[in-house]
Amino acid sequence: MNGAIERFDDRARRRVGAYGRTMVRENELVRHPVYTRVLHWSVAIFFILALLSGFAIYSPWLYRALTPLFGGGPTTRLLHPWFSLGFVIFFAFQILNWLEPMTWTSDDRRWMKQVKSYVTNKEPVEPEYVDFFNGGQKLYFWAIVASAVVFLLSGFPMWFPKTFGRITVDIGYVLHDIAALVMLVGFIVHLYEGTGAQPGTFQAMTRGTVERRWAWTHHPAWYRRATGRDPRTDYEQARQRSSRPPDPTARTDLK
Amino acid sequence: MRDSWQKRIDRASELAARDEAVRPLLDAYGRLLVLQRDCYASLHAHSARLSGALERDLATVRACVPRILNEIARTGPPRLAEQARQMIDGGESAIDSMLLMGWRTPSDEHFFAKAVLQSYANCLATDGLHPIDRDLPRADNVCPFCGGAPQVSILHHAADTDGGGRELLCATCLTTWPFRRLLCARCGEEDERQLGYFHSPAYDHLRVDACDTCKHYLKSVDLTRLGRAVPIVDEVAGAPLDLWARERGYEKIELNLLGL
Amino acid sequence: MPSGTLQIKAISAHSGPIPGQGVQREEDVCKYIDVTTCIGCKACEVACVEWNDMPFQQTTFDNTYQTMPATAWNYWNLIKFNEHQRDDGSLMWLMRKDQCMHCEDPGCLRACPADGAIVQYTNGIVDFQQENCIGCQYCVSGCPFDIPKFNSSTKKVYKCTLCSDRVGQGLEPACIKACPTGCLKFGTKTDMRALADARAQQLREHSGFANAGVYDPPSVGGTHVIYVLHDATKPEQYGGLPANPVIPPTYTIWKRAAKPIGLLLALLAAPVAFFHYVMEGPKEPAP
Amino acid sequence: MTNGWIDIKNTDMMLIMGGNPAENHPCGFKWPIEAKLHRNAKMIVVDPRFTRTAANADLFLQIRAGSDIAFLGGLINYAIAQNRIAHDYLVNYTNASFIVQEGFKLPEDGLYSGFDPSTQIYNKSTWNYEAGGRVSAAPVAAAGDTAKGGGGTSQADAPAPSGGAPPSAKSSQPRTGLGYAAQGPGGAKAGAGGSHPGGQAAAAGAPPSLPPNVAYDPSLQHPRCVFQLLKQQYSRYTPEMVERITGIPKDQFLKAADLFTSVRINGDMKKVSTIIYAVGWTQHTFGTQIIRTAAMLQLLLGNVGRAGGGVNALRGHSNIQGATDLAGVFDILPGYLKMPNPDDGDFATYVKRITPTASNPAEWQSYNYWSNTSKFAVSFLKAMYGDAAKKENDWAFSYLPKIDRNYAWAQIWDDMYAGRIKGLLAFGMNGVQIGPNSRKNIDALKKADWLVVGEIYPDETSEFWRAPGTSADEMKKIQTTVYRLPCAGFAEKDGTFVNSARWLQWKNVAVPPPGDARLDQDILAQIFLKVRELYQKEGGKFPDPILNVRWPYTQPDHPALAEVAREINGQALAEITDPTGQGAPSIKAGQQIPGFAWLKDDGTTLCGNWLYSGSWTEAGNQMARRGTDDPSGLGIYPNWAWSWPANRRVMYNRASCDPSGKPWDATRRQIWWNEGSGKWVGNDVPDFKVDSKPSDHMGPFIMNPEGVGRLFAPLSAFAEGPFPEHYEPIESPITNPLHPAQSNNPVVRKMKSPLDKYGEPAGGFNIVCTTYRLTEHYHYWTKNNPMNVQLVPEPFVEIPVELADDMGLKGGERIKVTSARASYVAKAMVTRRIKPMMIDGKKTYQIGIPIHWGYRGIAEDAGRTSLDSANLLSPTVIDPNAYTPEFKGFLVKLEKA
Amino acid sequence: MAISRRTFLQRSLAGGAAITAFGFDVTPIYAQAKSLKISRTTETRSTCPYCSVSCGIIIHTLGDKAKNAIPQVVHVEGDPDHPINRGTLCPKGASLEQDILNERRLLNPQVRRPGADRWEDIGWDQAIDEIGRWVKKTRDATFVEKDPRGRTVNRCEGLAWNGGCTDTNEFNYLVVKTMRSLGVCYLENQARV
Repeated sequence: MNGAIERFDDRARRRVGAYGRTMVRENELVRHPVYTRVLHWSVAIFFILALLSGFAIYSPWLYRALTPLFGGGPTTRLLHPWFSLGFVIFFAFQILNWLEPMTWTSDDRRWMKQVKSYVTNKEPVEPEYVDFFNGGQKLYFWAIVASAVVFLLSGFPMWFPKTFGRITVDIGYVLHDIAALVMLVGFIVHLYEGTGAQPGTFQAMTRGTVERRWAWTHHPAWYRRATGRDPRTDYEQARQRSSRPPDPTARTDLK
Repeated sequence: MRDSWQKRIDRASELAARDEAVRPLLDAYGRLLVLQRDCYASLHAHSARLSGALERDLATVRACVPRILNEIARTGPPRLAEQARQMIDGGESAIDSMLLMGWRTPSDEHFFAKAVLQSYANCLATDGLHPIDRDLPRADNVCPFCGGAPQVSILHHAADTDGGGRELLCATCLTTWPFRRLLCARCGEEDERQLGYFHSPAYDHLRVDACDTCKHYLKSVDLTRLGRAVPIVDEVAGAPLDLWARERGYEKIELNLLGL
Repeated sequence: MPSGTLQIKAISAHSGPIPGQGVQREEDVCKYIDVTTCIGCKACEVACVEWNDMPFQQTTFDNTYQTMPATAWNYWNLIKFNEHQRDDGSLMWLMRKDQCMHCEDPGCLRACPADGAIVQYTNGIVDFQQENCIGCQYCVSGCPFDIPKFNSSTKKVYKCTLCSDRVGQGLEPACIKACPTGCLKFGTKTDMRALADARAQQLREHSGFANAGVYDPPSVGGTHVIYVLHDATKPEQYGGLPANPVIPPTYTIWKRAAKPIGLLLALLAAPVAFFHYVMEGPKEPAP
Repeated sequence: MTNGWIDIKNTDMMLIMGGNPAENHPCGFKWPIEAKLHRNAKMIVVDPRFTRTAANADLFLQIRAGSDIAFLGGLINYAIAQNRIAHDYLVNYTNASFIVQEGFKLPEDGLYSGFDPSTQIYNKSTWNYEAGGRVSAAPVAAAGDTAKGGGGTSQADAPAPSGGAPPSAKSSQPRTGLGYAAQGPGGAKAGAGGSHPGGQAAAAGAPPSLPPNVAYDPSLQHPRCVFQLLKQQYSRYTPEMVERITGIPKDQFLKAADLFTSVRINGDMKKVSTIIYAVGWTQHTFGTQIIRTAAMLQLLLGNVGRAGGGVNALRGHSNIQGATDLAGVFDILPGYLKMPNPDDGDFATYVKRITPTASNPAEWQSYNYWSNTSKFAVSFLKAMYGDAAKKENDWAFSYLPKIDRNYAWAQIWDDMYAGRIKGLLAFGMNGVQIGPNSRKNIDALKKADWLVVGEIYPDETSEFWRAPGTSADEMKKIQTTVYRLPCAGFAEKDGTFVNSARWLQWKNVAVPPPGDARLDQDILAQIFLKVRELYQKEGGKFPDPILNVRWPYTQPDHPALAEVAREINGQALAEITDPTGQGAPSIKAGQQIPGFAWLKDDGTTLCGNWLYSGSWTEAGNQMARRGTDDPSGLGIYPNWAWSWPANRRVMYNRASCDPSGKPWDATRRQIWWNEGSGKWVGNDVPDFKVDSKPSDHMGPFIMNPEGVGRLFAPLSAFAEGPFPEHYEPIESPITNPLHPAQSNNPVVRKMKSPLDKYGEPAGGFNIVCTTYRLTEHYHYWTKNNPMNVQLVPEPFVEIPVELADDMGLKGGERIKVTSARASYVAKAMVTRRIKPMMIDGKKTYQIGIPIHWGYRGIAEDAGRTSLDSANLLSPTVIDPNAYTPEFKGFLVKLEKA
Repeated sequence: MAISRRTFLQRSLAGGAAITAFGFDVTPIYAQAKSLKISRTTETRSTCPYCSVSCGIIIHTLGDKAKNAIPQVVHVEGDPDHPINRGTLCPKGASLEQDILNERRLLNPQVRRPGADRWEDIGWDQAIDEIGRWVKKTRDATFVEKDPRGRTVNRCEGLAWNGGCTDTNEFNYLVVKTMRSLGVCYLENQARV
């Protein structure tokens, strides 16, 4: 099974990769190939459309602000399930694509235990065992997967109430909304993490590359796998090369 | 019943705002209604003094008149203003004889009498005092309370099984009494071929109920089409229909307070 | 009869003040249906179809006198015929005129996500404004009486308007006017309720219906269509009239409380992120 | 109706039986509801089905179709046993105290005295009163015993001296429902010697007549007084017997009996109850007698003549009442004058035969209004033949056809099927659909030479030649020429309808007929004038009546109905003076007469229908009056339209007062005796001689020669007996438990054509079937109207759940109903509203079929139905008094289709 | 003080300024009155043709009788003055307009000839002529002046009349007049069944 998925993914990566390219500069590593990026942004676009159209219907506060984007209430309502369907389809490919790197490991459990130090930026670099994705990213990913399933299952009854009957619709209504909220929280965190919180990350999804520094900082284990070098060593070397080494104690003082 | 006067006033201003052509007429009528309301209010406040015999009630009724005369003298059309001034000059006796004549030999051509007596008779009606010195002939087509002629006809639906149909609204006391459909309110003609109503989409809830036997008409306010119409006011607002009916050679059973 | 133009009391999915609210006080209207004197003649059905200009449709025999199984998007008024066996073995043939109940607390309006698609007037009428309807059919699930009906070709939902157009002109609804036995009446809620209570009392005292009563369910805040029933303790036997109609808790609890709170909580992630940035700063690639 | 629609609101108790007003008279049903709401009146509904009327009832009982007499007889028994009867009313206003001749025998064995089994006709000579004035109770053996073995001596069935009595009248012509109507079929039949198809004419000889001074016992104790006989007759109708026959469990019957008679607890007269019925009673082979039983019950309880009381027939159509008043049926002339019979050699003989003489105790008085018959008859002939009707030529009496047999509805089809009738004119009458036994009617039409149909929609009768199942070859063989003439709808014609309450209401023309359609009266006039022209030109058989018909209409080929209405009212042909001597101005020649009291038998008046005299006077068209005043609040509306007779709204209203002239109930004052003016006065027009003092003891039932209501209907008033007896329908699931040897009505005979087959339980026909209409449809008319078709789109058969379960049938599946005559296929409506019944210990099912579909109509043309007519199933067999076919309660079997 | 109504009328007819009897200016209204589209409706009282309750109805027809136009039914309502139905109608009565204006109505005389499988149109004159001849032929062929016992009976047993439930009294009376004069005995009506 896994092999089949892997073969499919490989084929997809090759095929899509052939239509694009990834410019790798000096001191950079390829993090997300073209296929992943295309998938990500397709998912993102449909997600945002579904989010906006969905939230237009979700709350009266947003109804008047958001429905005009889609040409009024009825079209908003009409488009929302189609947007969602788009999201689900692309996201399904993404799942296949990332099934392997997103697999939960004991390292992730370790990571989760130390999540406080991650949040507070206690260490300048991540623990050595953090691979392509850290525990937080995986958590987010699987939360989205779960939500998407809930969305799908609860969305269809709401789309075709006659077929599914009233109770299903009623329950679906609540589940759909809970899933939406989970996604919204995750989405906000994801946005932040992918932009402001970790400079250099955004580029991973746009140009597809990251600086080596970025890699040994955030995903040391992946760095090791990708370059065959020891991330810690490279970090220390770089730190010494640097004229003004970071001074974590100073920050601590500010607190 | 002060409420009903207020309703009339409100309806007049509502309709005036809507129709430019009729606005001056309705504005004038609205001002008259205010005067009538106040007159009604003062009579009603002193209803203990009223007897139902105008002759005995003159002192109370007369008190309302100067304000109306002054207002008409000031704002009325020239001819009425002139008459108002004459009556002011004539003093109490002129006013009394005007009122008594309007009471005993009613005519839709006595403007001042009609204006004042509407308030008076309406007050009698709401206070349950029967008119005493107004010995008018009884008939189906005159008001069973005061003997007045009908001003306007009203069509309404049965609220339950015991009501509905047509009513006539008295031009004097403004009360209503049931009156059959398909019957001329003036000559009693029942032959449907002689009767008929004229209707314009411009006034969906108004009809001109005409009789080809006596060549008279009165307007009907169809509350089954517009339940919140105020018949006596909407009647005035339908003035174009009056002009149209007159052009066709029909005469109105009873002119309204604006002489139309 | 209550009259006057329609004042809006509540609007579906509407934020902010309601236009014109409080300008005019208006009495609640109410349709009175005495089920115990209804003869199921369907004159009200004809009147409804005619007044609302609804197209003819072919119906089919369905083992009942009922014109069709349920109200339809283009058939808002339906007499429901129900054979009911009483405990003593005797039969009752219950005929109930089914239509929108015009709840004081309308589930449809509560469920509706579209601004202005459902309005409730101060006189109590709940009216659908199809131009604002987005066809999501949440109202269908929100209604405890299964009244709103979806038209799949126009993608809108329709239901009885209590002839709001007529009532707005000071008239009674078309069905009322048509009733030959007088089992339908229309007036203020107070008057109709008093009439209904008196009739129910008469049924209890003189007709041997110990449980006769008025159907005006408090669980939806009362309705602007009330029934006099032979047995008010078992409204279900009148063609599925719920004893305790409730707007599904999904709408009440979720939409009223959990939903806004949830949204606030979710959106809280944004300031948290912001303050994280402010307080902890970005994690730059090191060095 | 003896009373009226609105009057129902005045009642305290309703027995609705044999009718379904909520469905068939919805707007009239508001008045029963009104009584319930405002008087707490109770409603008992007895019907084979749980109808929409039953849904509003306080008590519903499911009865087997055709067992109504047993139920009503049981009520009579109960009322007498519980002493819930109106004693003073009985003694003074009915013939309860009259003594019946010795030799009269009650039908313990199913037969009254005088039956001749070979002819199936009764010799009714023992069905008479004894003469002799007041007697006290004598210890004589009861009539039933004394009469044993006694038969009449007279061989002839004599013409009755009197027509029906008020209550009996109702029964004798159920479609008319009223005393006046009694003159109708009862009379004609009597004239025909009680004969039936193939029956013999009456033999010559002095017919028995009612005695002038009747023997009576006001104590009601005499064993042969009517009351004691009545008591004896219905003592057999015990609750147990009622249960066996009707299927109504004893406890339920007792509940109903207790409730219905509760208005007369201890004889208190304040309350009043009404009985409301329709064709559920008339359409039986004993229909007239069902109605008569109801009338007797009402007399027993003192409910006739009173506001909120009476026996109220709800006619099924807008002008059935008028059609009967105006003799649209074979056996009468307008105003319920009897048709002449061949023995009426001259006018005098005719009048003598049809004019009753008073028959009452000598101390009492009888108005005997029918004593004026000669005036009505001469005026009618003057209206028919004008100047050609002279005293010298017996008022052209010879112009009228003389009849001595049955020419009624079912006979038309039988005789046409036998090839005797060559041509038929049918105007607004869909004979194929109406049946009974529609197949026979279709086949009968194939044998006619010509058919003229006047209709507004394409109907089954005009298209009988392409009825379903007719092959192209068969069609070629049908030699009937059919003309289909487009007629005018109701809105296109003026004229009057008479409603159930006897109100004549004029309507006006709203629109002209569409297309090339013509007014019915124009078509009739044009056909007639064409025939007259042909007779003028070519001569022919006895052209005199045709050539001499008075046809005075301004436009002869377009007779104005207003002119006709004026003629019906009556006009003076010479100056006549006030016949009452009260000094009213005299009437000049050519003027309208003010009422039937002014009619003359000297040829100075003409009148199309004496009953309608007063409907269009010199004061104008009274039928168009629109006065909405109701001063009494009783719903009399004296100035709205015009009601026959003489604008009376409640008939026999003298009976609303006690013998001293005071209303039984002071809150419902209709009329009363005013001592000061020496007159009867009140809110209604007194149905009485206005100056007859209470002490004169004149009977309130002025149309009866006795002056009182008939509990016992003497002589030839009814074909099968003076008291009604329960007989089984011709097709019945059981034999009569009362007298198995005489199960059916003894004077009913079955038709003999090859298409007249009758089913028996032994032949597998063991389900009772009844037919009816629905609220949403009107006969065979609204199937052309999209709205009504939408409301009820398809034909169906109502079937009890238990029966459906037995058959493994589900609602909506197709079912085939088969009678001895034909099959009918429609969808099944499986319902709990018809329950299986225990009839004489046998589990019996009933089913019901609405009649509204045929082979032309919106649904039919769209192919959504089986194209069957419900009346394919019904049998051709008729009530011997009213000739109405037995549409209710015949036998069928069922199978899945 | 009294002002003649004529004053007003003349002025308005003369055009220009128009004032009411009391001198109120109605010139602008006058212009409006001229532009009104006005139709004449006649209300006709009738009686519902269905059951025997005899509900009063009012039929509204459009069409100026002065112009000899064919009236058009525009509305049918229950007559509120009628004491029995008080303005209400049942579902059949409520759809009477569909009965008056029904596309299934018969519009032309038709005849089905012997052996034919279809209707053919026929003119009124010819139809009446043919029917008249049928009636005479049948009557002459079957008329009985004396019965076998020699009694005068003057009856025609070869043709029958079926009258309908909605025939008016006056029509029924004409039926009696004509049919009895023809000697018809088989004279029956819905009243029987």
